[in-house]
Amino acid sequence: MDLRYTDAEEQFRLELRTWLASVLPDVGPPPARDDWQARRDYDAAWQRMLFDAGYAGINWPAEYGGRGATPTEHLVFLEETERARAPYVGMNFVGLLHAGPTLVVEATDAQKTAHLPGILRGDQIWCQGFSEPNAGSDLASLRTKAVRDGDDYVLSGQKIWTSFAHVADYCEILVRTDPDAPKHKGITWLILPMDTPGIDIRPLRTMEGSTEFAEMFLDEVRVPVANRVGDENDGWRVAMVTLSFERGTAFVSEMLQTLELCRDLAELARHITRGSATAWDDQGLRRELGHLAAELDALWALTKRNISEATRTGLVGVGGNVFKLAYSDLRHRLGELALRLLERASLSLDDLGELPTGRHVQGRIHGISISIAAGTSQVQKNIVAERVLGLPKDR
Amino acid sequence: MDLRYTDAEEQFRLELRTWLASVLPDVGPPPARDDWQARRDYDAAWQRMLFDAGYAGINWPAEYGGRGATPTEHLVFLEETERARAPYVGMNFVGLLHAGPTLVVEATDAQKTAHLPGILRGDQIWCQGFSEPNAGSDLASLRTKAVRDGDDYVLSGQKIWTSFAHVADYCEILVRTDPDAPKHKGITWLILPMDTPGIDIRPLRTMEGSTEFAEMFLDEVRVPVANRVGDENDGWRVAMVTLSFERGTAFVSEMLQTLELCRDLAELARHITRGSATAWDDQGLRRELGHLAAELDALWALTKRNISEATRTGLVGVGGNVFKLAYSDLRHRLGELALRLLERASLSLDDLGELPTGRHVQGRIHGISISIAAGTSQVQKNIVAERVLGLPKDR
Amino acid sequence: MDFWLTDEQQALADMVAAFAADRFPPEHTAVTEDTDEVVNPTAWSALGELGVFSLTADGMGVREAAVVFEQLGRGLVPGPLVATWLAAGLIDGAADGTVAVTLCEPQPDATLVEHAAMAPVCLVFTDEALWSVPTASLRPVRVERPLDAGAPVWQVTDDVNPAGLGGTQLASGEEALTLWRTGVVLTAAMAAGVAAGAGELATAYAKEREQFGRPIGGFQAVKHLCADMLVHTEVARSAVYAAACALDGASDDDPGVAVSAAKVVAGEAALANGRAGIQVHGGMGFTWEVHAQRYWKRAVTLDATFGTADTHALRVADAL
Amino acid sequence: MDFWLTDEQQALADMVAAFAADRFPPEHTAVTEDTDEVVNPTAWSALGELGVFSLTADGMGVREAAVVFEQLGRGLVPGPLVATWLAAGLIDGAADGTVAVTLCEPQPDATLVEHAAMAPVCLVFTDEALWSVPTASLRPVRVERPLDAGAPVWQVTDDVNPAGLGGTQLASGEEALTLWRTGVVLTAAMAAGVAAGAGELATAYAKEREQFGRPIGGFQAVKHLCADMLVHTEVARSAVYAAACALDGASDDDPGVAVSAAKVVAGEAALANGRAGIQVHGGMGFTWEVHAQRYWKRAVTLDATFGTADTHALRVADAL
Repeated sequence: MDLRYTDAEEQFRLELRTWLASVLPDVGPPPARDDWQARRDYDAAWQRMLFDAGYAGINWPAEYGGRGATPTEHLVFLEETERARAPYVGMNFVGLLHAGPTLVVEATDAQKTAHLPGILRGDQIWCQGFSEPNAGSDLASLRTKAVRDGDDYVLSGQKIWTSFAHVADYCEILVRTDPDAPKHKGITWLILPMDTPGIDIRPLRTMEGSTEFAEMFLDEVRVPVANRVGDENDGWRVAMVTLSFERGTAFVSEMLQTLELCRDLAELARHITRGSATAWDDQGLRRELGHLAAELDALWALTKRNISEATRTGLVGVGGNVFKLAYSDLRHRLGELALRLLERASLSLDDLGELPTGRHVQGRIHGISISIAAGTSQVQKNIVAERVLGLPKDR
Repeated sequence: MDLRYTDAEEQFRLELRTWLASVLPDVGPPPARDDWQARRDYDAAWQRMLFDAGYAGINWPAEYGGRGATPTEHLVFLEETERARAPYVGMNFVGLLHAGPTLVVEATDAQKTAHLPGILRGDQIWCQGFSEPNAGSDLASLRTKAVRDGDDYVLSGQKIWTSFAHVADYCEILVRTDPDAPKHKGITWLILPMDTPGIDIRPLRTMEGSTEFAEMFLDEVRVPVANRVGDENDGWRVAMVTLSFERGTAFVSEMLQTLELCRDLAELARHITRGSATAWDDQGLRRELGHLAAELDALWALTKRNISEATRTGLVGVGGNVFKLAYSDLRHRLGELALRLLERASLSLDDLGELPTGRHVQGRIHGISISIAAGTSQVQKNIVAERVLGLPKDR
Repeated sequence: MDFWLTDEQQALADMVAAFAADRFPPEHTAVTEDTDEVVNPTAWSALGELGVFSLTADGMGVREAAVVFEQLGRGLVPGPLVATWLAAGLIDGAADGTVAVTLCEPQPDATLVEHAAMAPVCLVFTDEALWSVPTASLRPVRVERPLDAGAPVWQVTDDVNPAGLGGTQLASGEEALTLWRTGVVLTAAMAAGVAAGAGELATAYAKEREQFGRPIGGFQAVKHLCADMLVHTEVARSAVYAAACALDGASDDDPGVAVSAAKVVAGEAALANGRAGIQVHGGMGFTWEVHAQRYWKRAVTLDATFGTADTHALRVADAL
Repeated sequence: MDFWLTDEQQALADMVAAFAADRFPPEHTAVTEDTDEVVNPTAWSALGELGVFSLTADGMGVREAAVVFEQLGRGLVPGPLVATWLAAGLIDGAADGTVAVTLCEPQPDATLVEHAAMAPVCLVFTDEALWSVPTASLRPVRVERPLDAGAPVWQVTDDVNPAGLGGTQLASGEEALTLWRTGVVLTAAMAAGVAAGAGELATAYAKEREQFGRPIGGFQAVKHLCADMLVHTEVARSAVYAAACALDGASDDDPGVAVSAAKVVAGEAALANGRAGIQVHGGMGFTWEVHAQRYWKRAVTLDATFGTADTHALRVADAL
């Protein structure tokens, strides 16, 4: 049990830090949030730089062009890029962290050749077509149908929460190929080229007012059978493969940002006026923030425990679901505290002069999304209770 | 919508207050907690005084010897007796508030004559034999069996949470008379004389360390069929009758005590040392107590709304379950705050010199019992969701 | 004692609820909230014609106003409703809905005024008195992205000195204090209504939305969220009505404590239910088009108006 | 980095768990807790023989001690364990279990010393140093009804001035500070263990207890209580291990912040799980004979030792 990094890990950190220091001055600021093409170009350029320096696909196996780094090196990579304020993975997220890893394990050689290098270089942007309006927590109940017609599947249906759909090249999509089979048994995983006719993308506005996400409507969209990954009707298993690729690092960037958000909140409290003093002079508020900061420290430790477990066993056990539940709850409370601290200033999503309200109010809303996205906390608790504790299943 | 009392109500209050002032000086302090016979005598004597003054069975119909008071007068009665620190209902609780009201509605004339006057005068002490170790939240699954043998039922089984069983004269008991019927349909309500052979009473120690409650073991206990109230196998309905007798006043004494507990906590905070000041100088602690006090005020208002509804309609609607859920949660948080305030002094159930730790630590434990007794909060939420909101039943 | 809505009060509640559903249906306000004209003058006039702002002139009290504002909150009706109500009888045109009046509560770090564009007059409470100032005199600057699209805000960066801004003193002393307390309790009433509305929407959705082959309301986790929402609502409502009674003299409670308690409890209820309502809706609750999130946002707005739950909790504590 | 128990650490945990289950089974300690001799000298010696108090002498660090004390908490092992551990090497007989050592933390309103009858020596931390005093010199008076029968307390009403009470200074400066921090983290480790034990007991009960025709663990409300308990436990455990690493120099974290964070998180976890464990047990959870309530009581005791969660939270905040 040792939280110190090994010499090899420190060496990796040093090299990465040196490289980041050398290249980041030439990387400009990110484009405006709603300039999709500029964002794509920006994210792709950064991915290309990572690729050229040998940092692309940090956790991908070396034989597929990745770096084959250990989970701890992945953690170091995320720490250093965050610390240096390097660009985020951005639009490369689905390709690098979800679709790509699935292809690595499940795709044919032809499919791998067609996509893996492009993802690593930043040439191919992917999006995800899993959720549907009526298949959220119960993803396996998805209804987008794919009917075999010669060498094609013909897709019709509706997907939701498809981020970057406007500019993506490919979509990893789950479709129903056998409507009569039990729900988990009739699903197929396909590679959908986004320039196929019949795809209609509509921006999906969230409660933040942003349109990062989209709805995707499919009307008789033809996808070659050759684009199928895994067997027909075996798509549920294929989709789950990625989970084994995620080795405790999924929330590292989130955590680093939240640790900073917490420190910023303390800084903000030191400046906000309360009567004749500052909010920081309010012992109760300080104590509440201290409770949250303590839990954040604990979650950061849990993250490292999860990564250490993954290093030993290849998989994260209990800790993954535990982390998400605890983290959702913590972000909720941190967000509540931020609004209480801001009082009336919390009515603005923009900064108000020198008050960094935007960051904290948007952070509050982000906290809400965390307890919903990728399985509501209610569904997560069921998973922990049933799979980890062995309590009876819902019926 | 008016929270002021009418002239008639104020007149009732004045008369009661005058009477209390005249008699209480002659009422001694309550006996030691574990002197059961002395407690019985004390509670019976007070009940007799109430009876002689016309205040016994305040909410019972006049035709059965009660005062037939309105729910609001009942509230006034509870306010004034609490204010004057009159004795509590104590051992007369089951008879006056549960078994008696059931007899009023369901019993034969002979049964009424045999019991109602005695309950009102304090001559008959009753206990309750409903819960069993394996029938808690799911009371209807009770298993204590009663087999018909001539003019008797022969009872065998085990009851739990039977308070005052040691000194009670009668027990209102639910037994299973038809083991083959659906669980709600095979239960019968009986009057069990506590001097019947075959009853074994064992004290049940609670987490407070007290033995207010008992377990009651029944081994071939013979109860005359004439002691049956209502039809055979109709006992579940009979047991539910009391609910319609309770018209919003069930928690009035509790609430009054909690309001006082909250004020005492503020007083305590003003005296507890924290650094160079008192705990009251800690704005955060004050704010937390203020939140709880605000909710307590709201619950006191809700109590009055429930009583007003009962006055209009004869029944309390949504408000009854709502009250219990909110009150349990509030007592939980108030108790937590008390322990945080007391810090290390919370390790004592006794007062520590001038520190009234006993009251607050015991109050914390009482708070735990409230969220469990008479239906856990989990069961209460199901009731609210299903019966009030119309959500689907558990399955 | 009869702490229950009279038939007249119930009829008033029903009338306002029906009006809100008819004139400010959520689908409609969701659209207007996206424009510069969140509340159009016609709709505002209709509120005036309904008598929302002239209850006092019509012989009604704070209790009736609380009943009305609870329904306005429940219906997510936008606009500077409480300030205009307070201004009725003091500012020409407020009572009949021809002039909208807003409120400025100066704060050290950021002073935000709601609905500045539609309200030519602005109320300012000082320690001693109630003033009105021309809204324009505050030189309000529109905040581009307000949290609550139904309550757009403008920032005021100058010191707010009503006398120096050509303001008029409308009331002072006890009268001003009572008006402020009335503002507190009507804001709390709206919050109680928001709590109710969020709970009703979530409960309806829980009955209809199916996942895992059955309505999500059949799962205890969702069921208990809905039950909690009802609990919060009923507790909040009780506190609001009690405070309204205290302001109407129909109670022996201290009005100062009662209104603060109501603001605490109703504010927390609205925030909790707003949040829980989004959770019950799952991913859909995070979308703009589902109204769940609007209740939470309105809850934040109401909590930040006429004193937050935290500040009122301290007032309650000080009375212990 | 390898933040996972080594095989040796895991073996140590298993050994202590087995020992606790064997020598201090809950059924047994429940009985001894009702007597004046909560921990008999033989059992205490056995702890010493096991090496619980002599880990440092045996070349082990705070990490191993944390692993051991987590299991002692999980097994509800009674006695002044942490103080005796700290005294090992400083007080003769502490390391081998022949002398029990307790702790006195003077507080302005009520100073309570645990297990005063069995511990002839008492540690006192002052701002600058660690002292030992004869327990008798404190003139402790037994509290008739302690909250936690497994941690009986004695009240000390005199001023506690170690030098004036014939005390001996055992350590000062950095050394004393490190000992105090170790006391904090081992108390936190016990709390994490209490959180674990409460969760395990409740989960086992939820699988076995039937109501409404099926195990109560099949109801989401109970299921989610159990899931929450696991979450609290794992988070607490992580914080405790991280703090132990910091004290052992096996981390770059600030040890002061790390131990305070651990005390906050583990203390809250134990209290929450203790409480939830009673709730899962329903009415039976409120009885003396069901062990659920003992976890909660022990959680209260541990929170009140070496600084409450609230006081440590302020320390964490001050480092922000």
